[in-house]
Amino acid sequence: MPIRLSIPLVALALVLIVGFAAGRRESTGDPTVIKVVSSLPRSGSARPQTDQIVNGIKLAFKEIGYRIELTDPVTQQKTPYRIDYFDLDDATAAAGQFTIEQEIANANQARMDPDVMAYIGTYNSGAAKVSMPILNRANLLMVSPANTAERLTKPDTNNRERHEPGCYRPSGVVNYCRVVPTDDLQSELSALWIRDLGCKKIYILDDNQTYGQGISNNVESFAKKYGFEVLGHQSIDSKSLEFSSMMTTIKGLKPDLIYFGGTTQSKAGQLFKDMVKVGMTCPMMGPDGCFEQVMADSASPDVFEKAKFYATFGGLPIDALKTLGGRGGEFIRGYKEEYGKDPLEAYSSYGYECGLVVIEALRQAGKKDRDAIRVAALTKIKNFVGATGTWSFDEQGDTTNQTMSGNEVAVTTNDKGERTAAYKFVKLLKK
Amino acid sequence: MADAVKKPFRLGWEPALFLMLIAFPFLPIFESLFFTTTQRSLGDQMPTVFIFAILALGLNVVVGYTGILHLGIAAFFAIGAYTAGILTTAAYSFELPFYVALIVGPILAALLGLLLGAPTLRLRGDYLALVTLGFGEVTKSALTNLQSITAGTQGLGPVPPPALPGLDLDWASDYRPFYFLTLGILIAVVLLLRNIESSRLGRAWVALREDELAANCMGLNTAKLKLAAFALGSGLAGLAGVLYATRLTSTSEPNAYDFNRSIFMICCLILGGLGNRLGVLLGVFILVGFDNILCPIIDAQIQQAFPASGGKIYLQFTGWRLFVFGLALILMMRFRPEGIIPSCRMKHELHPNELVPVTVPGDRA
Amino acid sequence: MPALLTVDKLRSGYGPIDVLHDISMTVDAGEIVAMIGANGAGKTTTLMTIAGIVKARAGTITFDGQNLSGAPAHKIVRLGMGQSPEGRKIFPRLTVLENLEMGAFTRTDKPGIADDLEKMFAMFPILRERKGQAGGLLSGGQQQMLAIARALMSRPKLLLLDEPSLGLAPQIVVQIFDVIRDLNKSGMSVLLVEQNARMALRIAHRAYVLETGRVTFTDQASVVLNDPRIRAAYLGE
Amino acid sequence: MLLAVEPALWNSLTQYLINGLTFGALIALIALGYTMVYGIVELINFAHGDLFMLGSFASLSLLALLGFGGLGFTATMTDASSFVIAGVLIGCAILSVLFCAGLNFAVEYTVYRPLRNAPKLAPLVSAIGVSFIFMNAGLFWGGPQDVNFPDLISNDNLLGKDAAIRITYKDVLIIAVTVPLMLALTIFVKVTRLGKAMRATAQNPTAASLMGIDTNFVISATFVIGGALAGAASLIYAVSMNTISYQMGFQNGLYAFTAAVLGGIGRIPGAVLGGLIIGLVRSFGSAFVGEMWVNALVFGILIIILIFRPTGLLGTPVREKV
Repeated sequence: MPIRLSIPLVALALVLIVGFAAGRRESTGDPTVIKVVSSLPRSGSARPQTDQIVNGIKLAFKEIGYRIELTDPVTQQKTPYRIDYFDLDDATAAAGQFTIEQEIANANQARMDPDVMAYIGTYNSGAAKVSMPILNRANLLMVSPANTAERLTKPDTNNRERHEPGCYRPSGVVNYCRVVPTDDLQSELSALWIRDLGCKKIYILDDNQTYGQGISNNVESFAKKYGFEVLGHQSIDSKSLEFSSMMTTIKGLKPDLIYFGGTTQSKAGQLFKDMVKVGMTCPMMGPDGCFEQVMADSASPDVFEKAKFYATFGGLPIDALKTLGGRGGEFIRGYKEEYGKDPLEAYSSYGYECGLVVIEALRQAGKKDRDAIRVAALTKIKNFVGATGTWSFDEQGDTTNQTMSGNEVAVTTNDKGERTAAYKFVKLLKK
Repeated sequence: MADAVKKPFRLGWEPALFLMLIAFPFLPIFESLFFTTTQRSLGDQMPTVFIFAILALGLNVVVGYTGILHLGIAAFFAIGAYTAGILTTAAYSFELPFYVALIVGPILAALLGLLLGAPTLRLRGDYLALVTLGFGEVTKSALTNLQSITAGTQGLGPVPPPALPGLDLDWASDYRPFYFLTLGILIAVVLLLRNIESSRLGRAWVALREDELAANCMGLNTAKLKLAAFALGSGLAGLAGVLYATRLTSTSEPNAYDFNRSIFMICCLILGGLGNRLGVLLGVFILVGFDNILCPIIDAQIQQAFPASGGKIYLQFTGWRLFVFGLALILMMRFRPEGIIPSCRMKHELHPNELVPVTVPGDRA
Repeated sequence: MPALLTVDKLRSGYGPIDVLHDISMTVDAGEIVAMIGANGAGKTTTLMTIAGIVKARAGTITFDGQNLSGAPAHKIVRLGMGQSPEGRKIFPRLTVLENLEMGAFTRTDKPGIADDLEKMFAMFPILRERKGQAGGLLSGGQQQMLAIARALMSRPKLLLLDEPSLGLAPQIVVQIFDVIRDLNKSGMSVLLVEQNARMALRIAHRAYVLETGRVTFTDQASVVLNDPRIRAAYLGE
Repeated sequence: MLLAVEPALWNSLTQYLINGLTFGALIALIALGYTMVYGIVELINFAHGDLFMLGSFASLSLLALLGFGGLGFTATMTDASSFVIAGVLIGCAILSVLFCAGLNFAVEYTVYRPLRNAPKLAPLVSAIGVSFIFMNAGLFWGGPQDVNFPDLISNDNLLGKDAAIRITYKDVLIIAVTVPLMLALTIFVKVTRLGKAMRATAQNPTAASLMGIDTNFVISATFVIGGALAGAASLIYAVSMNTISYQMGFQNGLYAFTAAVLGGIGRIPGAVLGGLIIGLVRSFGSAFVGEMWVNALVFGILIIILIFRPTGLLGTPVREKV
């Protein structure tokens, strides 16, 4: 009888033989390429904003032709590199927004690829919390165009999560910086604006998420400081379909303004519509997460005529950028040339700014070395002339830029009688 | 089968697969080949596969062994993850080692399974499916809203890596410690299930699956049997949860434990082969691979080939994910409902044309 | 004159297994034909295949001059074949009246239906008493009557009856067989499947004996009734 | 005793009731599709909610075509007369009803029919697959974010501008469409020939075909009617809520499915009752427990009700198939 070997046994033997025969091979990377990755929610509802960010990043690299020559500060040796930019997605279509799992996968991918020298991201502060420690251990520079949660860089003295922000920096060094101002500034300026609008009683809602909750808690505490009353504060379920009963309750309290700490993705539009639907005419205010065209598109123009929607934004909108000096005007011209239209979302300037920061850090470091680049970004970017003005990174990686704008959704009628809603710059917010 | 006597040189697929998996980290050629072609680390993905395999095996105990359609397995997965979060993170004063969570997590999840199962397992199939679905939603809601306990959508973190006395392993950047930890636990789970399957309890489950009434008449306590399966499945899901949170170094957010996760796991079972351990592993490998490896690779390729394609969701491969999943499910059900690697039993059940049916088709008296 | 129903070399079954092997039989107009056999001999399968519920694998079925091969069940009913199936299969949540109306589903002549309803109530007075009740709440005997009445509502040329006496009290069985005989006298052909061979053979004209999916014996009912082998095997003597 | 409640609270309670009933009526309309299909083929049609979602996108696309804003358009006509709007609404209704009915028929024909005699798990899993495909189609159609549906109907209070209780044309529309539809459906199933054939097929398909009923046709018809109801619901939902998104099918479908089971799946009055209960729980729960707990509340109540009434509120205990 012939011996019949079992297939599994053959498979096992094959795997082992191939494995041992081939021996060990480590991937070392490509010495002529510097890779830059970004990790942003590319599928799901934040897509329009991240498109703008990615366009901004690409524009920054495009301007230098995706090539850079680095001069080693010690040896003065010049090495040309090609810049490869990878646009990673930290969201899944199924979830509709970033998932922690996906963000971790992206961070690990960047960490393990020896050619990756900078990581642009994240969009959501919640995502940054998981990728920061991973990239920190890898000594990889991380530049965020959109994270505003303060705890990523600033300790909270009266919170049980006392390990923040240390837990995001397990190796002890700072590798994370961001080009947007943090929520504490934004919420204080929001509170000031609310006071200036003459509102005595406000109602606060939040979307039950890291960013929204943080900022609305801050607004609540600043409310006391600036002497107006908070009638109530509750969280919503951002997957909910309608809020008319909740708005009926709030209507009964007769607030002068409703503050919503959240984003367009966490139902700012629906809340505003339901507010008007139950017959309220008081204004609503939201943070920069609501400052996007999608918000103005989320309701019919009539709704914005019945009540006002305000949004604060860390930095100036596109049309005000030109007035700031810096490279704002240059950026707008370049963007229009490249993409054939004006940058719609203000985030595009932050994307561009991140690209500039990475380029500057590479130049300052002068070599393809993660640690040198990280150090360069955090110590050499001072009085930097960028698209959003002239600013510096402090030692925690926060921008010193403190310009913020107050905006409202305004309805305009064109000559055909069609009405459109869009954000309009109202005033500059300052402490 | 006829040749019941085992020939000494024969090796089953299951041990062969696990031997290959054990050998994998010692043969870096595969890892580096994979990395150079895909920019993704296979070894880094494997612990995820192992963890989901444990979860899928837990779900398989309920769906595959007893025939209850369980649509809320993610809730028990979450219980495990959050138990790990509460017991080990610095946010609480416990700060216990990983191994305590590894024991407490499954026990808590199993208890919760009992708590949910005891009053509801007498419900008819579809109603029971909805109860499990509802429980999943309630759990997710509770995790989101009980912020003082779960930190809401931020999730609890960072979960410290498992510490082994006397061994200083690099859990963060080397995939191998986690690889062996999760693979070891997976093998233990597979051995446990293997033993249970051939035990009295396992045979009773089969009887229950095939015909509840008959099982009842044979003197089997069907309520207790179902409850046991429910508890075991929930416990395994809890075990997977503990590992998941430890692997991610965070409990992740409550949305990671939503209905989609439960359905994803069901898809793994269906694709691989319901009731078959090897099939379940294959199903998990294919779907996790699709999501975590294939989608990003193809997207990167598309992006490089067509830089102008940004903005159009249908030009992204990830945009088609649901479509691919959906089509795969439909085609599987139509042409191979027993899965890629079917268990003999399911094959018989799902191909009624090849076997004598119990009743006339369509009869529902 | 050709037979009303001709079954020729019929093969049928479930899954990989054939239950019927080359069954051939006929039912002439005005005849009661009984089919007897042990449990599992294929009696119900034969009826289900004739009615189109189970697909035939080979052979032909001709009914009233039409070839039924591959025709769906609901079309066969329209040709004039009514069936009171095994286990009665009453619609449990429809009322008795609605059950009967469902029997007349293929018909559109309202006065004729009303007329037939009256006939059914005259034939089974208990059904008139219970006409507003849900079918599922009737007793077994009442359900059997309802099933036969329901099958008759389509005014079939051929009535297929599957185990009309199963599980019923002897008195009711007698009553039901009387009805069958009366129906036949008024011109209806009947194909009767029965465990209670003695009763069936008494009212039938001809009979077929089925064993493991094959017709093993066929003759006039009186001959079958007196055949010693049949008496031994099916009549308990 | 109720009179002792102060008027402001009384007004809010009435308002919650109105909100709850209108939302509940919408859910009930979707739930009818679930319950009819379940009643006849014992299939939980997971794709039903997503069919509803696609229906609303069909309406939106028609509106965009007619220049009423919609996908990619934010401009709205300022002075369309009410006749024009009524015409547009009727056009949308016809389109969405035909679209959903046709789509549901196509899915039944291609996906579920070949699995008619397969074990129950097969069509159920296929339904999940169809749901995924629909969701993906919705994602391509409407994009990932919430989409505004033009405000075609006035939002003014019918009881006067400053009245304490608000009833709008939208609320009236919901009730004016859903209640007659539900009544018509109940009567249809009770009286008509097809309705009776549906009930017979639901109770015993074999017996039904022995009565001369073409069960395949009846099942297709049920899917068509269920789809048409989803189409009607989708337009009314979109017109009154003004927000649609590719994910809304999932959430609404989940509610509707819950409503159907809560009332006793397979029972038309049960679906209506279940829908209203969910609407009211959402409305009062939002006011008295907190908006963020609403989902937990709905499903918590579902579990509790099923523990005490294992076949739903109006479901009759049916013997398990033996």
